[in-house]
Amino acid sequence: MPTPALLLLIATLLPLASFTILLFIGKRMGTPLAGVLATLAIGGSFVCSMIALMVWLNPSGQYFDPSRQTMIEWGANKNPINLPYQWVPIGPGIQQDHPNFMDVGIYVDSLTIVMFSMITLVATLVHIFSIGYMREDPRFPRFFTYLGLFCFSMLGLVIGGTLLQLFIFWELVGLCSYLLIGFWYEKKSASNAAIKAFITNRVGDFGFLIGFGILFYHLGNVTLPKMWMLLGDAGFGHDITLASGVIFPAGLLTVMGVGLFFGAVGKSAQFPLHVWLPDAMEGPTPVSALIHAATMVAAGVYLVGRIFPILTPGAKLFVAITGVTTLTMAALIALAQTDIKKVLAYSTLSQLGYMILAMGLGSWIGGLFHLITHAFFKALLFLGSGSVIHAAHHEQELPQYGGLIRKIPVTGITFGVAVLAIAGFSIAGWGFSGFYSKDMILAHAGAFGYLAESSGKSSAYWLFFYLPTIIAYVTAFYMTRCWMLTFAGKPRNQHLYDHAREAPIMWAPLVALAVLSVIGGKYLGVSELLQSGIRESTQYCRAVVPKFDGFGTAWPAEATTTTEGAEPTAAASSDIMEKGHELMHHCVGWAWLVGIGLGVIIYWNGYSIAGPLTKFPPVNYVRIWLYRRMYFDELYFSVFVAIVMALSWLSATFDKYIIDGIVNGVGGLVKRTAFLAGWNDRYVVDGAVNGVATLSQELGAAVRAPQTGRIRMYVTVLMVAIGLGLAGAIIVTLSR
Amino acid sequence: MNLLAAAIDRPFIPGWADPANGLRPFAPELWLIVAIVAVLIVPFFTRRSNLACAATALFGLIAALLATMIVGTSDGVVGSHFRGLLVVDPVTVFFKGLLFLFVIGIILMWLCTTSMSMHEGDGPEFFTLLLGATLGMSLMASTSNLLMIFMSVELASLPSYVLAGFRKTHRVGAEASLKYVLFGAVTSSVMVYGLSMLYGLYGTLQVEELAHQMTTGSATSVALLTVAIFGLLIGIGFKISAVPFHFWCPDVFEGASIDVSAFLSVASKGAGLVLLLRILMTLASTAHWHNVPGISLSAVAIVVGVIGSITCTVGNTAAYVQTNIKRLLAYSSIAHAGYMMCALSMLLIGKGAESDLKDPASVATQAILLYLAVYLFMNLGAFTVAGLVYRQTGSEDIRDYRGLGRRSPVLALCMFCCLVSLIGLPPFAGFVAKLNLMWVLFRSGGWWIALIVVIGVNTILSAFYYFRVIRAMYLENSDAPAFFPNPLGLAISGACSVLLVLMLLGWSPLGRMTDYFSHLYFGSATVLVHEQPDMSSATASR
Amino acid sequence: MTTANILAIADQQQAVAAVLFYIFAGISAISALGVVISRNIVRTAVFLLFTLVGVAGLYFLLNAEFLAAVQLVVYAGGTLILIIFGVMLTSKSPFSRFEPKAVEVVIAISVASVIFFALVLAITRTKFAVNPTDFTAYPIDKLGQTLLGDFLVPFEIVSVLLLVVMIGAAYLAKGRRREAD
Amino acid sequence: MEIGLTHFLILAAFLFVCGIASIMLKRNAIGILMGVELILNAANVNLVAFNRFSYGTINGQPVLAGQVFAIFVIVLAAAEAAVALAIFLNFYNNFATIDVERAQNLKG
Repeated sequence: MPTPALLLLIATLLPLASFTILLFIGKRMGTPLAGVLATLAIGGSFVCSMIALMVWLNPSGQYFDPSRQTMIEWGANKNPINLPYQWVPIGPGIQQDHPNFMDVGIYVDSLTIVMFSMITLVATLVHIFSIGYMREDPRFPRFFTYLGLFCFSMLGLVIGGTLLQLFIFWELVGLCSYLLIGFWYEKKSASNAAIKAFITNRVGDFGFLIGFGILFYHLGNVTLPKMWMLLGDAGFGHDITLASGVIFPAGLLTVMGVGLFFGAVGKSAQFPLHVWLPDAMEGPTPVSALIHAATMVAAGVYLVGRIFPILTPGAKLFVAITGVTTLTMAALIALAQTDIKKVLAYSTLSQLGYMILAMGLGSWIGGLFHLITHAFFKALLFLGSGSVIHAAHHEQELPQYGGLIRKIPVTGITFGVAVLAIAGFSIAGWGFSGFYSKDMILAHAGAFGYLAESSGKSSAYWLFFYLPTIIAYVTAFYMTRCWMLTFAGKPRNQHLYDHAREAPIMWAPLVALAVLSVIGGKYLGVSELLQSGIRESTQYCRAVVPKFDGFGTAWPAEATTTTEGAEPTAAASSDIMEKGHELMHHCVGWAWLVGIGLGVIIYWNGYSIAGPLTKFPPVNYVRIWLYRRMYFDELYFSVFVAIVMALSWLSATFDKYIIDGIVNGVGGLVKRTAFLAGWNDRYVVDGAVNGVATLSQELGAAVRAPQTGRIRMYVTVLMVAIGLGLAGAIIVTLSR
Repeated sequence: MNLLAAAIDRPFIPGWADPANGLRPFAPELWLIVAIVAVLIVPFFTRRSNLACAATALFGLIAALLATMIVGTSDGVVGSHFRGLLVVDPVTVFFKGLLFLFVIGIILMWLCTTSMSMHEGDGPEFFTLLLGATLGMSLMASTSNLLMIFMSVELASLPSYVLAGFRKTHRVGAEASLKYVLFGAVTSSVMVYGLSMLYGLYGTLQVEELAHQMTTGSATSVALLTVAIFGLLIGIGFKISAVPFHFWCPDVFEGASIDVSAFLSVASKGAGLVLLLRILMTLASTAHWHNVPGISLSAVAIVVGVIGSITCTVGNTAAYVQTNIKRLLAYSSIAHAGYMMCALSMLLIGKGAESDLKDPASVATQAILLYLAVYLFMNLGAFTVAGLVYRQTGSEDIRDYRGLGRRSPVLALCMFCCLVSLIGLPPFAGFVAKLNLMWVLFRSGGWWIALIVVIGVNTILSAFYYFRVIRAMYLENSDAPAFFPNPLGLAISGACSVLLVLMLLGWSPLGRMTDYFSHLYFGSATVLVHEQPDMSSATASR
Repeated sequence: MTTANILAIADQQQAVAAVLFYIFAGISAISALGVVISRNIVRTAVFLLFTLVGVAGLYFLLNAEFLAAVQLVVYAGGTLILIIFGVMLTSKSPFSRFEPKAVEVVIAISVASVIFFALVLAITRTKFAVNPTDFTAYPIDKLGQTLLGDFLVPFEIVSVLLLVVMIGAAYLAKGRRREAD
Repeated sequence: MEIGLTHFLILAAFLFVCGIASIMLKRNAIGILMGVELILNAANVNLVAFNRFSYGTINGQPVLAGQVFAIFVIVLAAAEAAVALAIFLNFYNNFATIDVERAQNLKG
């Protein structure tokens, strides 16, 4: 096994080892030790990943190319490591020479390496932070047990070489997320949030399974590069004829792509399955930083990155629409939230929307680049908010804060750095990390607009550029609002202010992440590595399919066949990219300044300006609408209630008329409906979780209606079934 | 070694070497009968009769298991014996092996749960009944003669009725056995009526002959044939507890002691499924079905598939509000039987018709065998934990599982593994089994896709109620004291959990084994129409 | 004898057979109806006895003398006695009469009549194989040979079944054990 | 009119239906058992009648499969009745009644 793959495998297994150890003797190890062990394990993973990165960049161990007198180019002429293993024979017989196997495997390219480095780095920092943050929690060892399992699953997801593995680890990270959201299960809201996350993700997974099923049906469980090779032409939107002669219709390809993408919609909390992520903030804050900001929710983007070559134009359009909807909606909702973690949660949604949008528009590098930079500054924001919450004795409401910069300066400053990073701070072409990645996405969006225009598409395609542009301003504004309300102004809760103080062990991760947030865009070479990732994968595929250009198909321009051996790019021709970049520069060049300036002015002194402003009725209505998260939860709940009502009406009818005979009349039915109506009133705002639970419960009541415990009822139902069956069958067969 | 093997596969009479006509193929059954008699005699020589009987029964079952392995793998025993009344084929051998293994597990489970509360002196009766029912089930799996079907179903049922009410002073036990016997008597009598019609239509009791007559003989009434098949389905549906013949199942499982519930949950249903499998297979494998006027196999397939999907839906939804763990597991077992029935419906697809698979029946058989094997372990594990908790707390209420993760972590972990496996989530073999099943349905295409959707939705539904138990164990607190469970019970449930993980990792050997058996059964290799696409020849149409 | 004579005798025999059939069928059908209708469990048992006897008569008509004897000895003589014994053991006066509800009666009658008409329809529309055999031409030992030849396996298994069932029934019926034991 | 197979089958169908009706109507467990016996008798009449009228001989040799089946059904009916009555007795010991309507502790 090649060295990088081996190192990454070790990095994956280390957290599993810590999980296993902690599972059995974690409680005996006690409060600091369990955390230290877990941190050492994930730290080991980080070291392994870094060594793997070094080896990957330069197998020879030399960083200087003496022949050309230059530093060796990033990722030049690498071959991805693709190691498939036959795991399960499916279907065909043992006597066959070559049975159809369900493959598992390891696939390592630059993207894998980048993801590993990012995940292990953020996870290590979060582990260190958690040792301080969770110190007083009685279930301290269990927390680290779960974290270990999570890290293992997340790394396993990234290293997996087939979609099947992706799905397996996908479910595992979902399970960890469920366990960690519900970590403080004594809180009803926490355990409800956990269930909500679980259910919502199942919906997404169902879509994923459908897509997976279609893929599976046509190709079997193939490794990632094989999948790209076989379906690499999906971007053209034609039917694809497989080697076996089976035609894979374009429409089905689109359905498959959308289905697979639905998994990402669930995990990355995209519209319309976004409702779980804000509630997931009920979990401990380090968990929010690690899972619900930096890694797991970004797994959706990673997935789209992996299936990118097999997305048809239709599927890409769907992806882009989802992304743009989410980023707009979430940013608006974030404007009105008062809980510091909710603000960050919606900001996460919005940034994920950007990544998904980038994927949909064909900017593979942009989306994944933003994933990495976002992981740094959003983890920083969450850890910062954790520090604030820790200092404020678990008070999370912005109106209770104010002026905290004087008490917790390190947190305040690092948080400020993160705000600048997410706002896209830049001067003279140099900026914090968020600037580079977001600009790349927006520039591509601009180029996309021009391309759409030139290929005669509707002008609505320009929305993919203008909405994110506007939201760039909004982002800077709401993040500034969050910072100002927390750290600036006069203390609004004197008691809280007096007792606030920082824990030193939490500084190190904050500072480290702050540094990464500053330099992550330009100096770590992330985008170069990603660029080389495309090149590697493309070259690997071209060894078999000479015309492969799965990562580079520009759309919505009409499909053009690429020439053999052309340099693969993620974008269209360079002049259109230039035009897009120029347009972006005009539109959002100073967005960070406008947003931050406006935020600073309005929230200069707490709510003194913003308060009266929102009293103005139209603004207030909008504020309430946004504050209540556009009523999505209520909408979903009403739909559930409608279904439940219909079902219970059916079951009541069944119960009353068929089972008990007509004897009891409609009284019971009326009573039941009335009861349900009352129930509806009482619980209608209690979240969609209850809805699902009740749905199953009512369904259960319906099917259990005959299970009255009366043997004669059983026999009667049986006999009626026999009678109907017999009579029906006989009549049908006789009438032929 | 050879001597031992000879002793086991030719019990008590030397010289039964003739594999074609001798009793040798039925050495496992003979060992069971020996054990039944021995269990009745042993108490006269010992004072601790319960334990002695358990040991005797264990010995008999182990001998039967070994005999199954030896006889089943030797040449020349496959085929029908005793004028077609009993058959030995790979599916039978596989199922018998599973069954005996499972009953051994049940007896071990009995030792650490119910045996403590059983009166000294009741052991002989208990084990006579248990072994008798086991004998019935193993015969159910190895016959395709109408009379023998009836006999073996009765032999499996009658002792089970008594077992359900074995705790005589328990009111729920008495009620459970009353419901069981009434329901069973009604369904079996209707079945006999149906069988008599089958005999009347074709004049034979052999299912193969019958299938042959159906397709080649003179056209008789399809209406009466429907009646007859209906009757047969009712009798077997009762054993499988398919909707609407499932009513007894939750009540009996709740009322019976936990080892009996566990026994019925796998053994009885498995035997019914294998019986149904053989009948459907025999019907389907007879050629020229399109010659039969007015009735098509696909209609029967649709009926089986629809019953299967209704069964799993009913099982899963009804389980949702249960508070009694045994009742919950009862509904869950209904659901799992439903999943397997869904795959059974595939047996009836004609070769190559509307399907990508050249031999869907063999693939479906493989999926069912694998599911059964995995299901056995997850159910045994879950029931054992439930039994241990019952012994400790005297309660079967899910509320008494609160805080189990703290009170008895290893036990809770075993339960967790089994439940997650029952849902069908990845780290456990339940995932393998379900995925395999769904995959088979998927490959067969056509309206079987709808069954996949049903199974998928059901998997989501089932997650809710299994998670209720998990949630109670890990996310809720209680003041109940911590306890250390019986080590034997812990060993059983732990072994089941570990096996579930190993089966996932060893998916390949497991798949190969079941594949091997199903192929032996069908006597030929099957080839998938879709070959693994070749890397070098991928082309795209423009 | 002339052929006309033989025919006449055959006719006569057929007429006798028809009369006997209607008598036995009437007995069993009417008493089966009685089983359904009767409210008193003891009376129900008596009706069942008549049904069983009627069916035994039908077996005679069908040349199944051995079966008829078995029916009378095992069924009417054994099983029914067992049932009546059960009735005696369990019927202490107030519980021996249970009235069904009107709704239940309606459902039962409708289900029963639907099934009956469906069955009759199916039976009358079916052409069964015709190969009447006069079993009086064969001695009864044929039956014994079949039982111990073709059907040896079920014959043996039934012995195990009866053993197991006997043990089980005896266990349950041997009286309630005191909780204190 | 000559008495043929159909007559016996219709009588059996009638017995079958009576059995079903009494199973549905009786609240006494023993009554339900009697209904079951009726159905078994119906099946037996079918079997014997088929044997007599349709499948009595093959190649001139008598074949008694139907009758033998009927004998086994009778034996099994007796066994079933024994088990069922023991269970009823056990139920009676626990509940002091054999009204099946009283067996309602297990439900849902």
